[in-house]
Amino acid sequence: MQTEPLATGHPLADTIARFAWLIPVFPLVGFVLNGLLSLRAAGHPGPADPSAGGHGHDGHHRGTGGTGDGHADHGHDDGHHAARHPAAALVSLIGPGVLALSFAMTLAILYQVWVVDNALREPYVLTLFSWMPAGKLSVDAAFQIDQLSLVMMSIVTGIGTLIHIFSVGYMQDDPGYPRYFAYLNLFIFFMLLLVMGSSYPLMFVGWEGVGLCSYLLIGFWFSDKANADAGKKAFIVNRIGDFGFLVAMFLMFANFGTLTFAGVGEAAMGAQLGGALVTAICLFLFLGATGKSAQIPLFVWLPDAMAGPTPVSALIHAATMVTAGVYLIARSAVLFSMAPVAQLTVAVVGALTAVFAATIGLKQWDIKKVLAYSTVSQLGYMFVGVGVGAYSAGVFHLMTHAFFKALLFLGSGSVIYAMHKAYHATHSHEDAQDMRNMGGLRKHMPVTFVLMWIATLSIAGIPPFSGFFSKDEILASVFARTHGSTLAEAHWLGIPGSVVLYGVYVLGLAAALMTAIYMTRMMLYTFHGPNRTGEKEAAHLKEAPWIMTGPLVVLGVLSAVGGFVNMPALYAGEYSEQLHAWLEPVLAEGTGITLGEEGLHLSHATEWTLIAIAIAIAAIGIAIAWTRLKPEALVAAKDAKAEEGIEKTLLHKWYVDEAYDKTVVKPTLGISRTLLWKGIDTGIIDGLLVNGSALVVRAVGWAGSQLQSGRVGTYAWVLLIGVLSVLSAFSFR
Amino acid sequence: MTQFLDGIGYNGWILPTLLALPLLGALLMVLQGSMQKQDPDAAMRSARSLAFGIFLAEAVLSLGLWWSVDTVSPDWQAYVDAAWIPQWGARFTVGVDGIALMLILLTTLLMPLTVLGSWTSIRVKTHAYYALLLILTTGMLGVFMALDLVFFYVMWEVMLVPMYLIIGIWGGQRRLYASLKFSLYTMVGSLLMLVAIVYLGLKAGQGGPPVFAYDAVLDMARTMPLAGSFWLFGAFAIAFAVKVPMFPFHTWLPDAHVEAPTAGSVILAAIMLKMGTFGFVRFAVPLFPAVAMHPTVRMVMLVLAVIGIVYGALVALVQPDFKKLVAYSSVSHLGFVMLGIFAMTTESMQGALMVTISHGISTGALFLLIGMIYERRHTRLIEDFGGIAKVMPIFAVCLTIVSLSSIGVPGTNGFVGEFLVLIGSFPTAPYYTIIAATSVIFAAAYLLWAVQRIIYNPLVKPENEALKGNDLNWREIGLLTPLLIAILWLGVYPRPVLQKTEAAAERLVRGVEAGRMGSLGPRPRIGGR
Amino acid sequence: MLAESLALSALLFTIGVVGVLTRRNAIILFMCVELMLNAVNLSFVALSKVHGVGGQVFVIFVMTVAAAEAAVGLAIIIAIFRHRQSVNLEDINLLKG
Amino acid sequence: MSNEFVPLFYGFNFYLFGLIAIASALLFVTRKSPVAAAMWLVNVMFCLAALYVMLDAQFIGAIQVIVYAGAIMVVFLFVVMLLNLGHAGAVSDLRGNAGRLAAGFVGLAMLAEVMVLARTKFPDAMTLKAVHGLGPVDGTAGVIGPIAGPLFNEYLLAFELTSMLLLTAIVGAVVIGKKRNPDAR
Repeated sequence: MQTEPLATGHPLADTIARFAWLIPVFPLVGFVLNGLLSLRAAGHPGPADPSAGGHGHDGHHRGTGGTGDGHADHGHDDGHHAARHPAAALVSLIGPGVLALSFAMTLAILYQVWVVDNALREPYVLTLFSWMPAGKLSVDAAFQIDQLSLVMMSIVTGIGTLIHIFSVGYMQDDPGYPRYFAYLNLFIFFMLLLVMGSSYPLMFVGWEGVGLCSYLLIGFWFSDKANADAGKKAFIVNRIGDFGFLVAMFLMFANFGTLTFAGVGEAAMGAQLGGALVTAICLFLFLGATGKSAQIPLFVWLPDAMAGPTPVSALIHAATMVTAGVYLIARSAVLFSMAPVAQLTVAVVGALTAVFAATIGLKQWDIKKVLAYSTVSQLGYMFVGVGVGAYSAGVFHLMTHAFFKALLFLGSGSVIYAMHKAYHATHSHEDAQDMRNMGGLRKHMPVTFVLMWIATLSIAGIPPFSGFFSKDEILASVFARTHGSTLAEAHWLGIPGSVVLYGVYVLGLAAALMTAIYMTRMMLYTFHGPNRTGEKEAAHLKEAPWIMTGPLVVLGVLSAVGGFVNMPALYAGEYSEQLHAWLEPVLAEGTGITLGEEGLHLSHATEWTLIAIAIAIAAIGIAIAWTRLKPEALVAAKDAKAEEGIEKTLLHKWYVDEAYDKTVVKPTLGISRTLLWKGIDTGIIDGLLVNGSALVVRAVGWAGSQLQSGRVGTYAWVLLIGVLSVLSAFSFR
Repeated sequence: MTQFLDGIGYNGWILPTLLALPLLGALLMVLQGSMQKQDPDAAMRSARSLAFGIFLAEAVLSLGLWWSVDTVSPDWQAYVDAAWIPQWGARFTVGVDGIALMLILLTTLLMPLTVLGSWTSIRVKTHAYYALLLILTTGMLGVFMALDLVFFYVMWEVMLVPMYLIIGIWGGQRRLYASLKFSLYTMVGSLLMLVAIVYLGLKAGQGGPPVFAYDAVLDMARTMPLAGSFWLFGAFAIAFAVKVPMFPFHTWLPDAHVEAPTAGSVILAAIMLKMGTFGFVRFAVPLFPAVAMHPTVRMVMLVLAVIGIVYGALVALVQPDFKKLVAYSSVSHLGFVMLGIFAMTTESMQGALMVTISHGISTGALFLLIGMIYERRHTRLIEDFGGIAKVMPIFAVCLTIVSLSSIGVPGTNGFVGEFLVLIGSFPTAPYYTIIAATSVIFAAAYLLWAVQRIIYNPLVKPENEALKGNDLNWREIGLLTPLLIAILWLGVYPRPVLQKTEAAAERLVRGVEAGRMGSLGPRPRIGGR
Repeated sequence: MLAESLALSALLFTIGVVGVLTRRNAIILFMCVELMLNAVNLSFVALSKVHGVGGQVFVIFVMTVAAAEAAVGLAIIIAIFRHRQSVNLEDINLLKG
Repeated sequence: MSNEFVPLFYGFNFYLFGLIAIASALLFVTRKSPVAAAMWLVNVMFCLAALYVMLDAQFIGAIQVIVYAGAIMVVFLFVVMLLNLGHAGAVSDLRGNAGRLAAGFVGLAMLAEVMVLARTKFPDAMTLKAVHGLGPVDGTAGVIGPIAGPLFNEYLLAFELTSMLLLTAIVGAVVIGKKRNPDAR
């Protein structure tokens, strides 16, 4: 049933890849160690008799009781600078250390694959044990090593390592320090499971696992209700997507009889192109992807997720977890290519999300919220890429986005860190994340300033930064598929596919324009213009320590040059499309179905035109923001006036949260409480049926007791009537 | 191990011993209780140690079943058959297969933990309490191993009385109401079942003395005309549906759970509800496959199962009392079991069994945790808590893990069962499965919301701040550890359990399939050794 | 004369019944019961002419029981009257639990 | 019986006493005064005694007069006088018209019932078997002997039990009827 190649026959079988299972195990070990450290310090077991009361034990607990003395305000609580965790040094070693080990291991395998490149046409499946054998179903705990999973593993472990190192600086003073690293390590474990799993169920384990860690990390400072709420919201919204993932798996198993990537891919090749089955499977998978990757309609959790510590936002909510949906679709490339309608859906939803989120990003004041909406928007881009069957383009953008968005988040983390330190030094309680309180940070944080600009230019799509190449490739792919592909011939809601693709292309350009605008706006308000932090506070603003800026520099380099791995053939000659070629064994089959036998080729003139348009749009966006926005006119948050009209609507994110609350959350709770619980349960079943029958019994009993008057006369009557009845029963038989 | 067990004739005496040991223990308990009456504290200490010792012995003894039982063999294992009431044709017949094996082990392994859970919370009439627990254990084990319908019925009723007393004497405020509701509901169902059993026994006797042996009744029942077996199936089904509980018969459960003492809730959720699903698997469905798989009957059962799943989850969402919330979540989980049974594929059947076991573990653990916090705070209302994670971090970790298991997050036991049920049910009941799958959303919603309001959020209430330094003690940690290990072990490596139950599930499915077509087909098991 | 005796017996019995149902005085009620017993005695005696002397033996038993009943019953009535100053059955509901 | 020759005088007397008995019974249940009612009941009993004699049960007729009319009814009258209930109370103890109507209806129904039952064939299990060794009374074998025989042979146990019953009744009547001394407690 499983089409996995025999481990012994595979070229990777005798190499270090055999020990690939160690890659996720390292972070798992880290999680266990850090978790134990966190608990050991957190609490001694209580008294032998809990009801005896817990007084008199407080003495043992001074300074160690809190696991996460969160602060209403992002991170560092006033009273807790002295409360640096006792095991902090050990944790600082374990946390990033295990990640570095995994990264090294990944690089070793990567090198190995590079060496045997041509031989690795088949993925290497490393089976550990049988996980869920039941009847015809057989799910193995097995890892799949191929070019795609290696790219993802490198991103996860590589960027993960950088962010872990950054966290050492950022979170050092938090009393929940070991707990933080425990969660972070656990997240990496699950993320690796997600990208390394060889079957959908195993991927689902990672899928849910990262959601869980995201839940825990968003709610890291759980003492603030808003944070705990945000974590819960993320998990539940993700669960809606998971429902789609589950149903897709049911459909696959019921129809293909297997759930491994290889098996499903093979079965999908035999399915009918555009058939109802594959379309349904793909749409349900995409529902799963919208949840995890924050697309319309399930994007609402991601902005709230910024309640977590900033490195978490960088790692989970920008670089890795949220791209899982893109990875899922790339993994199911054949499946999606067999269902053009589903592909168009993915592309349209992606494009709409890209524009929609960008509009909201235009008016946010919280620096992390800007980045959050920017992430949603960029994820939309990736979906456009994988949606039109340009899977390698989607993965390419995933990669570059991981670089520059991680950089942006960590940079903003540096800024927030500095702001916080400044406010803390002056005992002020202003919002350290509000851009209206920043301004002119260029002078105080020059390194961060430069690096952030690199990332901004990259995301805006200015050559030669990485974002330009990936974004351009996606837009070019969309344009190329407007004619001659399976997509162009399909119909989406009755609209011809080519028309839809033109629409997607235009939406993509619009999103690019707005991206350039809001990113420039963010840079202007944060780093340029006068400082609005406050006079006393400004003196305390300074660059973060090197343990934090170091990873930023690495990411800056990657953001700047990362795009060169996949330059178009148009001008790069023999260095062109290297990532594309690398991924070709995994993705070519899917892309091939969409493009047909010969593939599609744009003329050079068209390609140059498209490139010119893209650059022009980005440049216009930056120019608009640069000329129209006046950072000098801004006032600090506490003096700012409330927005009105469309600005207010944008600030409130088109009131989507409110709408969901009114149409979904409140009615569900209301129906559950009034109709189901009080109505059916207490009212009908217990009230009418249970107590009703009790009432009938009681009524009969009451009637019987009335006969029991104690008066002989009555008894005589009853007796006689009884005798009469019995006699008549005999006589009228 | 197998050889050693064979050497001591383990299979020959283990089942009667497992039944007798708790009864002897109860006797011992009563004797001990009658000897020392003065000091309730001393009585509590002696009673709980004795009970723990007996339950531990029982657990250790039963462990041998894991090796001694050949789950692939078509024979009943550890089969013992002896005369009991010859005048009625009732015999003492016990034996197990893979399914019963798992439930018996679940029972014996969970009981010592319930004693630990009652360690300090039961302070009055301790000897009587533990004696009742012991008698209850005999009843539960008897139900799982009975292969004679009268013996089964007797054991079924034996369970009822101790539980009634446990709720009624050591329960909460409205304990009398709850215990009465519990017993009335169960009795109504079991009386119908008694009628059906008597009818079947007489019919199987073919005019001679009645025969209640499972195998004989099975052969006879499968040849009955559809119209007649419909009523018999109905009688069995109502008795079991009340116990499960399925949707319209579930309202006794929240009351019983809320009012019962911790150990009572644990046993109720972890084991007694499983009597219902076990009854379906052992009696109602295999005896009358043609009725159970009749399109209309099957549709009704599936609809009720799915209603239970979604309805239980939605109602759980709005419960102010954490114990009640867990009770409604049980309704939802047990709906999965019913879905798996009536979808009738090997995968779904194994999934149903997996849910059965993992619900026992995780809901049992949840009730234990509620008991622990209740002992400290004397409230179960969710709104009374908040920020507990700050003062009781170990408790918070345990609650989080157990809740995740109950939600069905992959890597925990809850996922394996739910996933197998759903993926197994999809081919035969696709639409029901899709509706049932929505509960992954609701389950996350109600439990995470509750968990958030209990252990997260700001720590503002002074009563909760006073919990500082009163985190779980070693006894409580020791009691939760086996459960937490089981949660993770069954989530990561459920294969041993699945393997043990596979043969039984497959025979059941094939037998029902054949029985539906009118032929006799393979029976779940044939005869003893 | 069997048929006539039995008819008379039935008639007297019915009159006794009607008396029991219509009167409230406990003593008169007792007398009505005595009348009913007498009616039954009559049928016993009449039937003994056909079926043997057992009927007459039974009449002796009935009379004995009637005597005992009268003794105890009247004693009870006296006791109740002392307590309630009435022999009206409407006032007496001691049988109520 | 009906196929036997019935002498005219015998038949006349039988009907006469029967009618007197019915009339006395009706008067008995309708009298307000307990004393009057008791007197009419005594009359019924006398008539019945006569009928017993005519039915060849002379001994029963004799003890009917002695025990019923002579002893039991005297006890009744004694109680009536003891409680000073001799004259009708201000309020009749008779029930209202509805009660009387219903009682009449029940009575009629009973009579009808008896008539129907007389023509009903009962299942064998419900009919009494003839007692062995007790032949019909032939009126020539003496007055007491035919009764005494079975009474002290077949029914000896019942007879003795009856004596026990009487003894118990005597003791019970004394205990119940005794006036309690309020200071005794």
